[in-house]
Amino acid sequence: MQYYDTGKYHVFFVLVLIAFLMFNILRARGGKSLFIRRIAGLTAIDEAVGRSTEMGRPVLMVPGLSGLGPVGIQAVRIFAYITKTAVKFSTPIRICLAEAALYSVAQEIIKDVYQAEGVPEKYDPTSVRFVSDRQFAFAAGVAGLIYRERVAAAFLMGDWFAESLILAESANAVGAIQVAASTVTTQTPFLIAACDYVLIGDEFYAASAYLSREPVLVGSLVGQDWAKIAIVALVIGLTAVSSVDRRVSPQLCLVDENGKHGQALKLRTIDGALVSEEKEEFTDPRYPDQQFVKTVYRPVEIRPLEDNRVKIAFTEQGKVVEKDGVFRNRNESETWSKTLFKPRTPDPLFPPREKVQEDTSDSTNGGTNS
Amino acid sequence: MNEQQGFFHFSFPNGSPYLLAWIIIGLILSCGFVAGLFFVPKHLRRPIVVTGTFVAGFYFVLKWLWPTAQNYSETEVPRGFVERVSFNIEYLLPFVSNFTQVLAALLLGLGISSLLRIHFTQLFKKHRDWFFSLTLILSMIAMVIFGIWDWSTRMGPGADDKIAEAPGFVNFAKDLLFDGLLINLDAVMFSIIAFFIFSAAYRAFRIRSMESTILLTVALIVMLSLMGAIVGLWDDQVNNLAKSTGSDPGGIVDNLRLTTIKAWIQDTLQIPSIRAMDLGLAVGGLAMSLRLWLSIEKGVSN
Amino acid sequence: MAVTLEHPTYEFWKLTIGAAATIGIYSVLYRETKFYRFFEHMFLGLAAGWSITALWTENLYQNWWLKLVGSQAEGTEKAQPGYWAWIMILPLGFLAYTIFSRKHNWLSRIPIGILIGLGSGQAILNWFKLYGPQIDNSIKTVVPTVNDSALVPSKLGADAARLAEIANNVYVSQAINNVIFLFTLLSVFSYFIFCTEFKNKFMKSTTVAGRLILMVGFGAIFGATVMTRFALLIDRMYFVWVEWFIEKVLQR
Amino acid sequence: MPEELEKKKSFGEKLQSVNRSILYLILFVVVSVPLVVTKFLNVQLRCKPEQYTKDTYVLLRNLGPNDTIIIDSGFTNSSRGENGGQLEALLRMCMRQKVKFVLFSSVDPQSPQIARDFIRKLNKERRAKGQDICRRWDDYVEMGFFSDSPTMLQTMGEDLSRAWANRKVKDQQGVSRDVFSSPPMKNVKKIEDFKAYVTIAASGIMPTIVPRVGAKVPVISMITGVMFPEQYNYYKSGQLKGLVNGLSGCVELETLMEKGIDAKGEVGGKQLPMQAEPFPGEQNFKRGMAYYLALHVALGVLILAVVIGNIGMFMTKRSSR
Repeated sequence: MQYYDTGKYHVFFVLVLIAFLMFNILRARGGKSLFIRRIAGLTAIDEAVGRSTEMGRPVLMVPGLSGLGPVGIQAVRIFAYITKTAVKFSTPIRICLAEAALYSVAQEIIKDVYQAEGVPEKYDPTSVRFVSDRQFAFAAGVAGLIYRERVAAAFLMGDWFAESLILAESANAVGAIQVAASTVTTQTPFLIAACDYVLIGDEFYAASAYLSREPVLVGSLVGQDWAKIAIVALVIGLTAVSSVDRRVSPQLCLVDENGKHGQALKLRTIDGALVSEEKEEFTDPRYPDQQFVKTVYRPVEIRPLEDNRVKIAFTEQGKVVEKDGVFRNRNESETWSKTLFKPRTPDPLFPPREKVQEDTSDSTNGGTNS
Repeated sequence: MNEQQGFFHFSFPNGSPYLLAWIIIGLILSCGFVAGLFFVPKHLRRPIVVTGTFVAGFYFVLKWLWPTAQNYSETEVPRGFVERVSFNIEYLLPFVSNFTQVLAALLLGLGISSLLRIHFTQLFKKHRDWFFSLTLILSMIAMVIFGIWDWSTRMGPGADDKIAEAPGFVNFAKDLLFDGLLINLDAVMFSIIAFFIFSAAYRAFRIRSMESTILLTVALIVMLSLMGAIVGLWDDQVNNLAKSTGSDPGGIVDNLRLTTIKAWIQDTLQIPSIRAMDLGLAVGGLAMSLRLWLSIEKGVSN
Repeated sequence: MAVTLEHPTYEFWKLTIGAAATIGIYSVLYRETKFYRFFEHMFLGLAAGWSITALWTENLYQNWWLKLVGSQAEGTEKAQPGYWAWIMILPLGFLAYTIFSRKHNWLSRIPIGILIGLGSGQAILNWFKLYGPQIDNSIKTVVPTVNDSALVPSKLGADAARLAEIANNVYVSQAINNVIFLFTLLSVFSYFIFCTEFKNKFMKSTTVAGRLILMVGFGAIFGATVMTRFALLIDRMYFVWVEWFIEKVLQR
Repeated sequence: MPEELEKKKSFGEKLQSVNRSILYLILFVVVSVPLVVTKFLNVQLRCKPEQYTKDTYVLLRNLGPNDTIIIDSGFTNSSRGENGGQLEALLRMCMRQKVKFVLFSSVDPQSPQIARDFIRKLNKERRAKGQDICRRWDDYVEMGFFSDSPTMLQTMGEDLSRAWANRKVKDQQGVSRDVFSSPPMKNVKKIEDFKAYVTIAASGIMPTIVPRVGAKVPVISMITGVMFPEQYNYYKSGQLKGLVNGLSGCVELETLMEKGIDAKGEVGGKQLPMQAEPFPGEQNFKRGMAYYLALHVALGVLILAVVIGNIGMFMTKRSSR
């Protein structure tokens, strides 16, 4: 479907990004040592764990509401590293989770850490606990735990939503050191306001690579940088192109009349000259006694070709003229480029298929029951 | 259902003995298969998990890469191989989604068991918080009983309306536990954030460093622009200014409006900064998904 | 009159309980009291209970049971056949519970692996759909297309054609804004490059600028969020003071 | 903290370190009082609608009795403060214009119940006013909760008939019948036939909705202020056709319902033909306006607190110099 939704080149672009990632992962696996710059927030981990060791209070780790997915697992990977440090000083840990599936993964990973450190007997299964899968019940439970056990360090990393500030402030109230990271950009400011160290945005994904120095992770981190650079290059390149060609070559663009929907489309070249225009008198049912005049710009046909090119037929002094041009979303008020991705008009390249007889379509297709 | 002759079918009408028979057969078969897994030699374990993960992810990746015919509908016959495959991909979609939900749902028990384990130990070891653990367990049991019971009374045509007219004890109980308590507790916990935001802002918003100063200033502007009364007063001043300078309202003076300033900050600075951050995260997420799908992420599938 | 869920007396007690819960939870603002602890645990219990209930009523019943056993014709609805193959998902799901066994816990990774696979597959599928438009939208014209006026002309009183013309041209001021936009985007990006420590002065300063501009974004978010939080508090207070105290207790 | 410590502190330091519980108490009071005040003498503050709110209003106001929209109400009581007012305003518009709607939730299983309660409340009002009420099945249908919204929306976007095949809704007698046979779905065969997809939620579900149905039906997002900056991106990139920003957005909507938008796009302007008519003679200012004063006071106090904190800091700096 992507071919019609976004055009071939977009799929290609994503494939390029994936290629960058895979290439670097393989490169790192192949023993190539790659550089990662220092990440400020992460140096605080040992400090925080050390402090809670002195105070003999537990270290709290919460992945927010993250479920069993990239973010949640990433968070647990970071926690695994922290746990490793905590095990060295035999500091008690608490990991509170909001999803059952992630809970099982976390339990496995943390258990493995204790195994790897050679103290499997020290592992307390209740230190990794499922609190609730209901956002605020979760918040209430963890906040209560923070107050009761007076945690000395709190690591809040993952998918944070509204509950972020509840935990951050509660932890602050019991005087815990806090290191936070949120993949939900809307929550980052609160973590910044309430926590001691905050990993901003992408640093969260960089963390586990930075801490564990595992070739795969480091490689993929470098790959991510390549991908970002690719995106930047794309933006710069296309900006240049659009700036230039928009300046020189007149292009077609469709304008939605005073922002309303389902109205006649206006067709004009980019230098402002109208391509096709009719004056039309109309009455508004709301004001039966009045006559209004509006200019209607009505292309006869709009047929999308591939990668955002469309062929447009319209009347010019009575006769039909065809033009095709590239459409790019030039200003935010325009929304047509989205509709152009998926053709509304039946595409001549695709003649209708023959129909099957009715109601033989069900069963014979294991459990699909659509 | 015109295909009832013959023993084997994927589907049978509701309540047919064949259905029951096949359900039992299916159960036995799958249990047998699972039992077989218990005796898998060590070196084959990882491959099994990895394959499972890969195949599961492969469906969507295929859906992404495989060209899909336009306006797919079940009542049409595919033309050629490419369309046949794409038709099947489309056709499988509801099944896959259902499968995902059910499988994920079956894991909830893991979480609940962890919760119960903790609180039952507290209860039986007469831990000082045993009373609260008791509260937790009791309210949980109550909610399950009344929740399911209430739901079962609402089955069948018109049941909802009957209950609306003359609810039974169970409906009251569920309403009290759910609407009276649970919903309210949610709301309270959500609203409590206001207090925390207040203290956090008071503590953090100091003109200490460049960063905090910027944070503070922008936050103030946005807050002011949310207070309609303030905006009104401000804009009046701007209008007067515009009149006195005789410039048209669309002109340069217009940029002094509070909402305009806020809009400018949002359009020109906030959007790109947050977007860049989001795109960074997006790439990170893509990488992570890729690693997970191909099971090269440590600790999860190996 | 039959006692319905809208019966005033019942509603009064329902609201009263709600108000009590409100005070109970708020008590944590003073300190973690037994009162709070009670409501917290009740909350956790109810939430867990509801999760289990919803698991059946909202999810399994619809998505699994009805598909497994099918349904009879009802009203204008024709009967649905049952697909017995759905039973096979049970053992698969219960594999996850082998996590508690020391010997066979690897089996729990099969269902979890499948879920992970599905999740990440979907993430890849929707990646561009989600972020493509955002990239697309970051492509702005940095060269003005008209030079007749530096500012965007007033839209007031302009007819549709004029509006379209204004909308489709890039004026000098807009071009400048677009340059700032682009710079912001790039500088923030540069802050999130990890595989190199920027040595040269320009890139260093860009990175710093990136971090500062991020703060602008965060500030804006903070400002916008404060409204929500206060709105919710206001709503709670409205519940306690107006809906409960004034309307129910004082009967005003 | 102990008394003597308290005494040792300079005034500046005191300003910097006001005790938490005192702050909390202050907030509690300044929020409670204005509410009661507004309750008894209804204060109406002015408000300047933003463009995205106008877009929303224009799109919704120009719908008619033959149009059907989707209302994806995904909020629970916990965000009633913002979403509640929004839903109330939306439902009022639908009822007054006789717009049919399909009600479901792709976010939270309880949301349908909440929405139901709102409809009941509004119907009570309309009965009292002697206006005809909004009936289940005739005017709206309830699809309940879609537990796996991503895939459900995906299928909806690709083929509605497949997505909602065998979906039953209750008619007035409470008999479950095929959704496609209901009056609101009379003119609806595919997702494009809906005039709008209005989602009201407290969570960031837009990433789920937009890529799946966004290209086919105008999506309007009524959202809490928290999600606003994120969602604003989608509005700017044209993926959202309208946006209502939290409580202030709700008040803006109420203001527009009171004043309308004229041909020039001016609120309360008189230039015909109106882009969107107001609702004259109706009571348009409701929940939003009831909270508005309290919001002003609370924000004011917050700003004050921040200022005081900073003053304190400067005083200590000076004295330490």
